[in-house]
Amino acid sequence: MSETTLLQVEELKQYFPIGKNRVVKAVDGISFSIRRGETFGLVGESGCGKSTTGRSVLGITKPTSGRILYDGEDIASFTKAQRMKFKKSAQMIFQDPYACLDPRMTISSIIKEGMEVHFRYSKKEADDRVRDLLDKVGLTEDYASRFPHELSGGQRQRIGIARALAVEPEFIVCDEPIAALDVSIQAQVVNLLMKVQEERGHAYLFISHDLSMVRHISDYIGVMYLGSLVETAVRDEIYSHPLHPYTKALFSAIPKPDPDMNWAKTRIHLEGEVPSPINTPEGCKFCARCPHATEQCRRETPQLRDMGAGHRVACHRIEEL
Amino acid sequence: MENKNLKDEQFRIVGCDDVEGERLGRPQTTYWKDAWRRLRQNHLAMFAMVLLLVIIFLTIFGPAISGYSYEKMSADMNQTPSLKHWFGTDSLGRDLFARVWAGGRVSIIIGVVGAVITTVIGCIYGSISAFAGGRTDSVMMRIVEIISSIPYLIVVILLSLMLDDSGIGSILLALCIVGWCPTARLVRGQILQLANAEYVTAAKTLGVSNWKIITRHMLPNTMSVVIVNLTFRIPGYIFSESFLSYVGLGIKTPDTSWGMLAAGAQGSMFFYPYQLLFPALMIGLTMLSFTLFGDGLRDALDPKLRR
Amino acid sequence: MKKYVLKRILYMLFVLLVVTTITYFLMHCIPGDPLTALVQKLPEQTKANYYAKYGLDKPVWEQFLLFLKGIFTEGTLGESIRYPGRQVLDVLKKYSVSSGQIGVTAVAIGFLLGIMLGVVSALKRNKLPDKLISLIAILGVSIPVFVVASVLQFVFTVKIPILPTMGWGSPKHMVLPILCMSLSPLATYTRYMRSSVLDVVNQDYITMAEAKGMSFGMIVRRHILRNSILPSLTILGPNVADVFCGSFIIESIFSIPGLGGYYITAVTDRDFPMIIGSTMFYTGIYILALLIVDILYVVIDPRIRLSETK
Amino acid sequence: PAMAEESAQVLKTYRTNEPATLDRVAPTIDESGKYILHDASEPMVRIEEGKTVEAGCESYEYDEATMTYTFHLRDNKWEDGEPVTAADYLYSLQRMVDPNTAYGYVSDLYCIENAEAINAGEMEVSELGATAPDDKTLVVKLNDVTPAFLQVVPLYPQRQAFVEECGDAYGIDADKFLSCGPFRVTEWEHNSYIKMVKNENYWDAANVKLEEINVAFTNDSNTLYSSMLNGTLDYMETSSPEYIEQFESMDDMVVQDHVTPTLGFMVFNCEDPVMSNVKVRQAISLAINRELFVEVIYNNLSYPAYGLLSSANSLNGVSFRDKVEEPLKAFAEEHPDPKELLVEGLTELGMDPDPSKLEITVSSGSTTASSNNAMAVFQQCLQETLGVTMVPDQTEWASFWNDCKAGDFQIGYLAWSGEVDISFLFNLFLSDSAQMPCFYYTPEFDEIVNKANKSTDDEERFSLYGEAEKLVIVDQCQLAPVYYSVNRSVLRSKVKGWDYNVFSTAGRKGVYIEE
Amino acid sequence: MSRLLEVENLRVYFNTYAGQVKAVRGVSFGVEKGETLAMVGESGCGKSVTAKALMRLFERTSGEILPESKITFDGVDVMSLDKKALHAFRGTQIGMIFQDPMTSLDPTMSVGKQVGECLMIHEGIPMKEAVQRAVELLRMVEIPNPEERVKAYPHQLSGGMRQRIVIATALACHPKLLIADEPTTALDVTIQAQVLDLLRDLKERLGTAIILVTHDLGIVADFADRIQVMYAGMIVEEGTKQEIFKECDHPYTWALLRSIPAEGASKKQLYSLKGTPPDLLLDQKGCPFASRCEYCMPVCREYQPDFTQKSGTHRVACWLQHEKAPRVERPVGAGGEIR
Ligand SMILES: Nc1ncnc2c1ncn2[C@@H]1O[C@H](COP(=O)(O)OP(=O)(O)OP(=O)(O)O)[C@@H](O)[C@H]1O
Ligand SMILES: Nc1ncnc2c1ncn2[C@@H]1O[C@H](COP(=O)(O)OP(=O)(O)OP(=O)(O)O)[C@@H](O)[C@H]1O
Ligand SMILES: [Mg+2]
Ligand SMILES: [Mg+2]
Repeated sequence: MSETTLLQVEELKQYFPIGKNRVVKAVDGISFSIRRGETFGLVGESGCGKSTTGRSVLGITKPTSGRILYDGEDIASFTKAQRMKFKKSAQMIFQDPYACLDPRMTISSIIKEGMEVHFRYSKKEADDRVRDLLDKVGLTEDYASRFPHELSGGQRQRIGIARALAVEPEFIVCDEPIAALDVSIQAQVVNLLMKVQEERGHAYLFISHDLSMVRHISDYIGVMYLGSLVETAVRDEIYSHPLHPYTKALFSAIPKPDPDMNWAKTRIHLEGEVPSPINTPEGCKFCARCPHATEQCRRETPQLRDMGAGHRVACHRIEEL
Repeated sequence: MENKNLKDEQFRIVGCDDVEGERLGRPQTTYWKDAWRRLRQNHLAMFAMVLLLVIIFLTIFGPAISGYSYEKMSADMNQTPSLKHWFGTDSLGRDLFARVWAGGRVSIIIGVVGAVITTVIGCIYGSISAFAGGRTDSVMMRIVEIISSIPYLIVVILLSLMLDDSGIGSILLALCIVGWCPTARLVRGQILQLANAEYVTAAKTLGVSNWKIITRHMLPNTMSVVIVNLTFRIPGYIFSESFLSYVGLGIKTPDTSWGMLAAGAQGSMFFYPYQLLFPALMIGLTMLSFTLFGDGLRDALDPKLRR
Repeated sequence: MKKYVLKRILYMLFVLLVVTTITYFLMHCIPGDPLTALVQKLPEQTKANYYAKYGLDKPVWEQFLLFLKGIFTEGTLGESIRYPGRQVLDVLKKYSVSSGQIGVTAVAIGFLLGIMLGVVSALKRNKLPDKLISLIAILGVSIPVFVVASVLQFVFTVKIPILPTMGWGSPKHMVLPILCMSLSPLATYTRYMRSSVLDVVNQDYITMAEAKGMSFGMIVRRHILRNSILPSLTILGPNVADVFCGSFIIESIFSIPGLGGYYITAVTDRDFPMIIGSTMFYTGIYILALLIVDILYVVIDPRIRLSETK
Repeated sequence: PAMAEESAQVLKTYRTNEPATLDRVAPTIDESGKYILHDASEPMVRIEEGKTVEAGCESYEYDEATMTYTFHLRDNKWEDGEPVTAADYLYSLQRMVDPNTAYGYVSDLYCIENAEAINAGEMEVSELGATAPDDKTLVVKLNDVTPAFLQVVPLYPQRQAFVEECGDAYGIDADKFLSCGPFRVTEWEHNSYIKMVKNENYWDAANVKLEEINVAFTNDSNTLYSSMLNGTLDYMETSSPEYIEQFESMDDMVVQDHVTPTLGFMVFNCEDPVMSNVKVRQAISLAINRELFVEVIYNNLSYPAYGLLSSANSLNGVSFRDKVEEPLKAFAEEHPDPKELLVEGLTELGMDPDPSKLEITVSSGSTTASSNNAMAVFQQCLQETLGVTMVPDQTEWASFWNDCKAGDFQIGYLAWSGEVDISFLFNLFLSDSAQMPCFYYTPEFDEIVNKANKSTDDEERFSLYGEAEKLVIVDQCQLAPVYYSVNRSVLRSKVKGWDYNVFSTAGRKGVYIEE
Repeated sequence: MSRLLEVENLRVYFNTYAGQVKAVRGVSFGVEKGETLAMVGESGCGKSVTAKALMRLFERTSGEILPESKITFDGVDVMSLDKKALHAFRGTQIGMIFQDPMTSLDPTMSVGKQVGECLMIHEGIPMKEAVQRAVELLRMVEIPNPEERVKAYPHQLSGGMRQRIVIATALACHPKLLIADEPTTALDVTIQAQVLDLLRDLKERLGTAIILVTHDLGIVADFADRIQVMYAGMIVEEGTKQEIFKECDHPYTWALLRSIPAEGASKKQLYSLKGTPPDLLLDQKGCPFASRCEYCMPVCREYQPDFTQKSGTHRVACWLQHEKAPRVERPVGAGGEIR
């Protein structure tokens, strides 16, 4: 890949054993890459393995198989020093703003934690930096001395963001960073994320359900379904020409802030049972709910195929549709 | 609202240049500072602290206050408490007030220092074990099992051979040698519960060293149990000290301790109950103050109980 | 799970072997042997015969191997030296029953009652019931057990003579010892429970349970207990093991035929086979209790995976 | 009513610890075991009120010329109805000298022909100088004059077949023991109690009134106290004056004192650099204020000891102490200031004669509260009288005794219980005994004691033992006697026929409950 | 017809060391039977607290519902219910979907049991049966493989699944009013649509009223009947869906609507409000929004505005509505036109 590639994921698989002989195939062989300064939006059904992907990419969970190259180096073979460097440059904003903050630390200590590891700030510098960060995420310095349980969900999420930004990373996995925020703060946070990206050339893996926000911020978009990537493309391409049946259904379900629109009528209703990631069958994973499924779909697992201009889709019947 | 009184000039858009708005300057604190502040506000805990300080004060100056030597025998044997002998005298005619406080020196030091040492060791060991997990955990836990299974009596007899003097140091060593094991298991159990917490993952992602994760995140979150454990160790050690004298590691006459005073008064407890009462009372009061203080500390350390 | 338990049992045997080995050599390091403890003057020949009879004339490692051989080939732990003719295994079998009866009942009472009191104490935090319960707990551990035992004995056998003073044989004989022995566990569990319940009641899932319309009693039973019992469970394991071997004082006050006495006197008498036997017994119970507790951990809190405790 | 009367004949007594065994010849036989055996077995003779009384035998004679005892047995039966034969007595004697048995006090039996050689493994057990010519006759041949033979040698029957059947387990349980005494052991709950009931097969069953004896095992003084108050026990021993005061005020209790042959003393390690000097030892011995000690520690329930033997020891009814002055008393008068002696001693040793620079350690194998107090008293005495610093060193018994035997001590404080025969405590200090770890032996002392042991003339024995006593306590000062122990017992007054004599082996045969 | 829920002057204060956090400051509103009321507003403005207050869920916390607050549900005075009645009330009359699915589930209990609990208590059926019913409920909220998943523990489920478990729990006893505190934030749009369909279905079939707390104006636009905009513990504007989206009059509502990313206008800075909401510890003298309001007037800092009734359903608390105030154009993007 080009030298600007920051992160490359190759055939990543993450299985969780549950009980006897059964595994949850949370992530089942996905590949993608993110270039410097670029945002890769990851969308998909809840439970399809987005967070798991994000976690594997940062080495929080050890992948079952597959390789993750960061800056051309396999993160599995990092030396200690490299790993520290990686931890500084790759950060995560956690999905659950409640669980990810230590209930016994004040906000300022939470934010300072990462700084203490990677920088040598004096106390004053650190305090200034905390104030700065709080300001960046739209909170006042008063919050520095509060405890997480005293904050609302959105406020906590912003603390999570501030914590990640504190170590000045160049790559951030944003696991639904805006889900818990109200629109005005969503806008603030997205603006913030975009601003730091512009300033410092951050790369993001942006996981979200808010498709309009994903559209707003991402350069590339990947659509996941049950542990696999079913479609990836440049943002505008995918929004204007979604090819995979699931992607189509997904995009049609985006609610519009328009009280006159009868959204329930326009969206594509998916029939059928949502299959579970436990011991998924062979074949296309979407076939159970796909209106176009054929025998072939049930038998063979479709591979991602380039449909031109970097638009890749995993569907057997893509040409026909 | 008196809309009538509103002047026109008040309806002039000025916008929000001072977006900061009003705010209350909350004091900048850290977890520990805040905890300390809340602890100070807890009257019961402060009372406990004062009580403890009084006890400590008396263990230092008590023997002198009484006007009697704690080791000097006299003809006034088995006296009931009176103006002359505030706590009465023992079967050798020694003044119990002086003896109780002299004994308190040993007991307080052993109880408190012993409890603190074992708790610290136990915390460190237990958290390392739980945090490391896997094989390390397994090996570390087996070691705990082995250490706590070897008969204590044999260990202390051997120890008493190796340590010539039987000063407080040796007693502490004897108490601590296995005393940390239960704490280690307790802490490990607590930390296993926390190991999957998202905030620990977050800290790991930040590259926070394991040591810091343990001390910053895990231990404070196990503190409430650790505090209870600590308060229970104190009377435990006070009694254990008198057991150690069984193998020759205890305090030597004429020095004494609360445990020894209580044990010594056992035989005639129905006749001279006060000989037992005072040392037992002191153990109880020490325990009480530590419990109250521990409760206060526990509340102070739990930001959710912040009021 | 099965695999895990098997693995743990293997570990258990390993620990047992290590403890046995260490104890075996340590006990030969302590000064004195069964004869010194007896204070007798014996002619050389008699002494030699005596040592030979118990294999004490051989080097320690050889004795140890013979001891192991005895276990594996004959399933015996040897014969007590201080009490000739008493097979260590028989003594353990017989007296662990009485020790166990009292001890386990006492711990069970202490545990159950302690948990109840602890919950009440936490829910009525800083109110009168909490204070009363805490006071009981403090008394429970800061009054020496021999005092409690003697006072109870005096009250219930002299002042209100409804119970036997000492001895063994009927359920009545067990009442006082159990009472005395349950006091310290009661206090301990009460305090641990109070503390961990306080940690749990502020959790969101308790609010959620309230929103479901559960009465608080039910919430306690269904949610609070499970989430707060782990620390108490952690100390329950060793506690059970201790009551088999650690109730020396109570046993001697109430003349109960139990193991506690043997456990102590075996060491002071330098009764080597008995020392090693009771140590093995203690270790066995101790590790078994730990294993059960570890399994309970997983049953109670599914977040703790057995693989982590591996 | 007959039933009620019967069940009233129950004696409830106790021992502080349970017998290790009821096998009289086992190495582990202890005082508790002997106590039970007095009731559950039938020795050849018993000692009642200081006199030897025929028990297992109808009569016996001693032939001075051949030094032979001949015992004629009664028609006694084992509890299972089999007769007790002379072979049973012989068997236990043989077992005792058998080196494989490792009987502890086997040296007491060396007066029997070939016993020593057998015990040394040089001869067969069958060659012992004792025979059973028929079922009713036991003949024991001595190799030397032994006046104390009947007091010292335990002659208890043991049925060979039964003992062999039980093997090592003989005497460790109710069903592993065969009674032939006035009572038989029916229940033995270890560490809890032994229950004995009247043995109907006993030859003198008609004169045994008690139906049942319960012996509880406990050593907790509060338990004893409560038990006496509520009738769980009929008898207890104590030294605490509070108990005595209370029981004395009760109508249904009888309080009695009796001196025991137990001596509390300090033994000096004469090989220790400081203690090697006799004057130092004497100074320390004199420095102890025995009156104070007895008052504070035992509430005057013991006597200060200035000699080796207490008034409990007597020869044919004459108390040793009546005949021989306690040697230390005179010595103390000669040396009113023991400090001088100490300084002299220290100077002889070439040490700094300033006593305040001297630190001596007193070790003890007891860690009880009263032992702590004893140490405190010694500390005070030595400090005040001699100006030396005393360090107490208390450990559990086995460690202490091991140290003593290894000579790893300066002064040991312990108590030793004498036997009925007055030679017992002297024999401890014989050079071939090596039992008392003072590491100081003189042929002179051995000579005197051996001579006294063999003498049949009471007057001569008294004076020889007196000489020996002075030697060991004053001249050589191997030990510093501290107190003679006294038992003070409380007995329910309805219990009659109690034999208070410590040396009595009568057992509870004659005890009965008065309605 | 009286309203199903009538809240008057609801005040919830938290006692913290720094003083009282006045999280909800005199909120009055009502919900009709079968109606959906959406509550929107800045995060931290007291939406969740208001929701919890309706069930009096502050008994064991530092929170306190002031006595002057009045909550009437279906003719019942909620504030005066005794313990027993309150327990019977919760779950059956009002059900609640909690905002945070991870901490709202007991980590030590299988989700099936947690869902079934509600049935067990209120319908008195045994646990086994309740779990059977839970399977149905899980199927209803589109959890794949519900027979298996009832045995799962919360930590084994993805965020979205946990959220659906919480929803299933709230629905178990068919409450008359469902408070949904951000029920779909963790869900992807297809599932979100399904969940909303489910709620809609519930509303239609059983006439369940719903209070929907959400940040997603898209959902609000689709789902709600009426909308209530909160800011700093107070309601600033209230009206029907049409009124709020098309004719809103409060600067804060404008700001909300303007913040929505426009289709196709990517990677541009979005409109966002500056500053932060006021500290809830402080007493508010003027309008709570004054410090961030582009149209702030001196009067705004002095006095709290009263509600101006714009129509039967639409009211707004803003000084701009005062006759003396200058007329202000609704800014571009803040309703009126659709992008
Ligand atoms: N520790 C685990 N043990 C077992 N299964 C797990 C574990 N963690 C995740 N899973 C499973 O893996 C799958 C993917 O989970 P993941 O959290 O990555 O989903 P997600 O895409 O982030 O969903 P959401 O958008 O709802 O957060 C889910 O089916 C979940 O149940
Ligand atoms: N237990 C508490 N102690 C102190 N303050 C609290 C407590 N709970 C909530 N608050 C405060 O009350 C205010 C309202 O909180 P609430 O949870 O209702 O916000 P919200 O509107 O639901 O926000 P979000 O949309 O982010 O969930 C917040 O400022 C919060 O800090
Ligand atoms: Mg996720
Ligand atoms: Mg909320």
